[in-house]
Amino acid sequence: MSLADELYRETILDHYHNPRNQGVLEGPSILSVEGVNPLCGDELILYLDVKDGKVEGISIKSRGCSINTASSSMMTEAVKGLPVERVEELIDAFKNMMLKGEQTAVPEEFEDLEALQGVKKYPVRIKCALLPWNTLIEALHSAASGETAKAISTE
Amino acid sequence: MSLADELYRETILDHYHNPRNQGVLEGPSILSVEGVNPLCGDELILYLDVKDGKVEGISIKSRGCSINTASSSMMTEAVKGLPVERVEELIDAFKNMMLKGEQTAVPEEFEDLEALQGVKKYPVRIKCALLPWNTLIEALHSAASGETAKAISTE
Amino acid sequence: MLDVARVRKDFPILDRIVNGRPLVYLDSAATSQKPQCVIDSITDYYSRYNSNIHRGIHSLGEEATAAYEGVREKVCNFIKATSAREVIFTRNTTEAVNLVASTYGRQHILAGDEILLTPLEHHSNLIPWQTLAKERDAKLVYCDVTEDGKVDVESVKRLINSRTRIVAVTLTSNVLGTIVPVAEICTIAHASGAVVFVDGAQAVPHLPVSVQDLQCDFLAFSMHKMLGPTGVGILWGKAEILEEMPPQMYGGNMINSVWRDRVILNQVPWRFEAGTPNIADVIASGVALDYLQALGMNNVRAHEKQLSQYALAQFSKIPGIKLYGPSTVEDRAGVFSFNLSGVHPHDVGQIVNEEGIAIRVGHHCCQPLMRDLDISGTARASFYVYTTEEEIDLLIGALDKARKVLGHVACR
Amino acid sequence: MLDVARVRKDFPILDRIVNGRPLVYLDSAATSQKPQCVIDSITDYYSRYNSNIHRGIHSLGEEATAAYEGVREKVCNFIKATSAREVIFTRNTTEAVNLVASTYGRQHILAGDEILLTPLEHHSNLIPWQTLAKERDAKLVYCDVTEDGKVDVESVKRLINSRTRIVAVTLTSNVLGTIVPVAEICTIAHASGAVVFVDGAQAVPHLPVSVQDLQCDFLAFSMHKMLGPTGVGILWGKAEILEEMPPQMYGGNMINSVWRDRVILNQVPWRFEAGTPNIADVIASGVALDYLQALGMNNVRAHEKQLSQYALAQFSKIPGIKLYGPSTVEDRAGVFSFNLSGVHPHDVGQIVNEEGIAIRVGHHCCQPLMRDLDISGTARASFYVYTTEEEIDLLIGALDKARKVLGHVACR
Ligand SMILES: Cc1ncc(COP(=O)(O)O)c(C=O)c1O
Ligand SMILES: Cc1ncc(COP(=O)(O)O)c(C=O)c1O
Repeated sequence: MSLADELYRETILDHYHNPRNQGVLEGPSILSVEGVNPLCGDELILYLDVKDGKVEGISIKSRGCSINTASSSMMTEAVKGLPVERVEELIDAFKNMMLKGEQTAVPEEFEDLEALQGVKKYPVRIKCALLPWNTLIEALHSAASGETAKAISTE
Repeated sequence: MSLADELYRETILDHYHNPRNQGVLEGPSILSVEGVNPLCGDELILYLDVKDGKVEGISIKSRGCSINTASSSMMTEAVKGLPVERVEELIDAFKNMMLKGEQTAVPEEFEDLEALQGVKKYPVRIKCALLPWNTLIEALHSAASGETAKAISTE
Repeated sequence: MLDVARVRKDFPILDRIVNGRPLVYLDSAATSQKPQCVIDSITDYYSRYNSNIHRGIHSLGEEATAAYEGVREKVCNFIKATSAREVIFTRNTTEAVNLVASTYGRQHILAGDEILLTPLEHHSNLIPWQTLAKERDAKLVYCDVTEDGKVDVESVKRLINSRTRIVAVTLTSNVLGTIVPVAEICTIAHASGAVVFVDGAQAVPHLPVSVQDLQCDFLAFSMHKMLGPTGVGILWGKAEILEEMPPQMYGGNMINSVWRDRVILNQVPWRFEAGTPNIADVIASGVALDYLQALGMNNVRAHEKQLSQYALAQFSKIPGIKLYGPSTVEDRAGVFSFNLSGVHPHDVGQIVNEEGIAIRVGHHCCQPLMRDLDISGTARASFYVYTTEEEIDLLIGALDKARKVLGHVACR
Repeated sequence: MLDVARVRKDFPILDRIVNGRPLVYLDSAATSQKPQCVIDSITDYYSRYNSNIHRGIHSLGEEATAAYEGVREKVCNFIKATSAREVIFTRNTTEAVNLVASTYGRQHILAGDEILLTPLEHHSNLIPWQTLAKERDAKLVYCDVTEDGKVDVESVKRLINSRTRIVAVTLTSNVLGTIVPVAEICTIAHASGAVVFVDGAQAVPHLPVSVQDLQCDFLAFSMHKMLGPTGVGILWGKAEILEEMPPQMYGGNMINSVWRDRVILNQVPWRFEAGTPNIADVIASGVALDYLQALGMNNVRAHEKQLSQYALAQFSKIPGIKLYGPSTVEDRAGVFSFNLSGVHPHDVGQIVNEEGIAIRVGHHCCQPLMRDLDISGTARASFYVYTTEEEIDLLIGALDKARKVLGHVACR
């Protein structure tokens, strides 16, 4: 199998070239969290708007690689509008898929995410895919505890 | 050649078992300098009495190895009563003999010192032989500049 | 038990001839010899996958990173720690002590505080604390040792108090061979709120050591003393303590984000590993750990106990010998310091070297202990997995020669 | 000139197959590959004369000590220093910087003082100074760089003043390849009474470097970047400065005498080398120096200049490439950072790795420079004595593929 078949699948390239939910969200209830991959220097800022236990708004500002950008884009699409509990389940499912090598059944409506399965064969890139998700975990914690901006790393 | 022929010559063993000028010198004009070989921990204290440009008295207190003790003993015998200038020449001659591998002509009256030539073949022991001499250099400096006790190392 | 003949075949240096005789290496406490597999792993690394780590996306970088980080897991298992993130690679034990003294120490030691040491400490587990105490106007306190070189635990109980912040203690003395009851000391220290830093340089290579059993807060040791290469030390620390410690050095690899005027640091343990580490030797250290684990640390200990029993019996037959340290093998490791009456240790070392026997002489970086014992130094024979009773016999024979060449017997 | 084909035969890793293709190693700025003679010297050391040093009276100890100390002489000759006592062995460049910042730095930097850096500095020659400046309430000042990545010497002249105590400057940028006019900067700095710390990590391996010509006060570099093993760095400093510096670490080997409550330190350079050093790798470093000296550093430089000329020409043909750093080979080393429009460096690295080509991607431990350039990172290809023009061609071909897989060309 070639790299293009395994890693750079069409779905990924689509999200890379046309990332969804990019940019800055502004507003009084919006929380921003910085995510950093210290090894390659990839940085992103995640903007999150949680209202009544639901992800009302989410966006990401970054200059990441294809995997990072695609993962960010897919993630924001997947979690927007979901109750926080469902988001947490999805995060768990995604991290299991990436880290445990399990062929976890991703809920049908998020099938785009399955395209990231190929990343598992490239261990150094797993961090690229996880960065937005780890940043989201941090953002949800902050939202729950009423904190403000924060920087985290995925190491 | 055996170790006993090269290193542990009779003259050396004689000075080792019956070291000359051992112990503490006391008095108002007496200067003491500590010498240390940091690698093996050998320490000695040299007592020096310089009057009118002459080594009036000298003694060494130590618990050194055979080479160190013999070298100390021979040195004190050799320099006692000599004018400082002659002592300095002798120190140079001795250090040249030990470090340069030169078969320096040691003045006849100090022929005991020649027994230490064998040490040259055992580089780690050269420091043992030099410790009293380096300490004496330091002591002469101190005497010249009117300083008091000091610790030096031969490294 | 160890099959020593087989073990010896793994150590190429044991074929070495010194002064016309086969090498008898009795200086393992200074540094151990290395089995072929450890040497080979260095060759293999440089010949197949040498690369800088962490920052690489290419295959060599990935392989090197995985191998390097894998050794953290091996260390973790070897000392029964709970997480590989508690394992920091240093250059040696000395750097590990300095790291803790200059970070945790500076954070916690204030004027009037106390640091408790044993009189057995190696300079490396003494001067950093002494320097810290001076800097902070704190007090160094030494517990007592008994006549036969054991740590007097009663004195530890008596001396530890609410001002004691750190107890720095060796698990095995590199001079006397004493095995110190560190688990007991940890209990006493923790009851007073002090943390315990354990110098495991002479213990981890020779005994099964579990940080869970000891309940210590820090453990340091050197891979070069346990079949590994020079240039690698281990600092293990409890995660919750490491998390709060600032780094001792700054540079590449230990940061998250850097600006011209500020920095966000990386997580533990990487925060403490600035710059390109000693990659090849860390990987080779993993091979050394595997080798020891395959031998079984219980077997290593049993072998050295048996050698010690033999050595105690043989040494005691030498006229005029003064042997230091405990006289029961349960309380001691295979490190034997001694003096021959009328023969300076230097001369002992030189004369036995003439027979191809390598022992160490001097103060063994324990000058305060030498001063306590009122001696300038000792001769020291130390054993490891490849040491045999025959080698002890050869030493005994050579000591006899030393006495004849230099001792009072030969004195006219 | 170098006979590169012959040189390549000395490097066993160049036979490596990566992803089905022969390895093309273009990551020498991260760490260099090692010739067989360096690898062999490690094997030889562990198989023949492994021993702890300085303290031994036995033959192995004597041989190991002589070999270890002999490398100081070799370093001294290599950088045209006047005395081997000015050579200190560290783990890497990073440790060398930290050593000076935490000793000399703490001695001399007071509130309001200034430390001058270039914006090109590697984190290792930046964060230690940043941390020192914070600790002391001193000021970090950055000089300017020109559009093509050269240090603006006029800005150095303007910025250095009587409060400037230390100028920390790289001799070659690991990102832009820029060769910095350090001799000129030293003259300016010394006229104001500042000392100059030179990060030679990317320079000493690639150019003839003479501390006498530079007239700098400190020079640091890493042996792993110049054919030597991992785990050895060099700090050179002027004797009269080193003499006045306190040690950064305490322990075995760096003392003269120790009591329970005080210590008398050893002389320079041993005062700065606490504990058992990385003996095997220091000795192997000497072999690496011999190898480079046999090639001739002038030839090494000429070879890399020629490669750089070729690379500049080839790179410029790639559509959508942005190449960083000076465009004249006289002003630059064989380190090429670039970006392809629409392709993130990570993806570039991954795709060329598929062809067996190892390049580095990311911020290269120069995040402030990345921020200045307003990019998240670059892809970087770096050359050394074994690099050929054919390898550059292979990279160019692979970059074309990267553009096709990911670039805007392929964008639907
Ligand atoms: C310019 C420069 N300085 C310092 C360093 C740090 O070197 P090391 O990681 O060997 O300490 C490097 C290499 O990464 C470098 O390129
Ligand atoms: C008990 C003890 N602690 C510390 C050390 C220092 O170890 P290293 O020189 O590897 O730092 C040694 C070994 O010399 C030792 O025996």
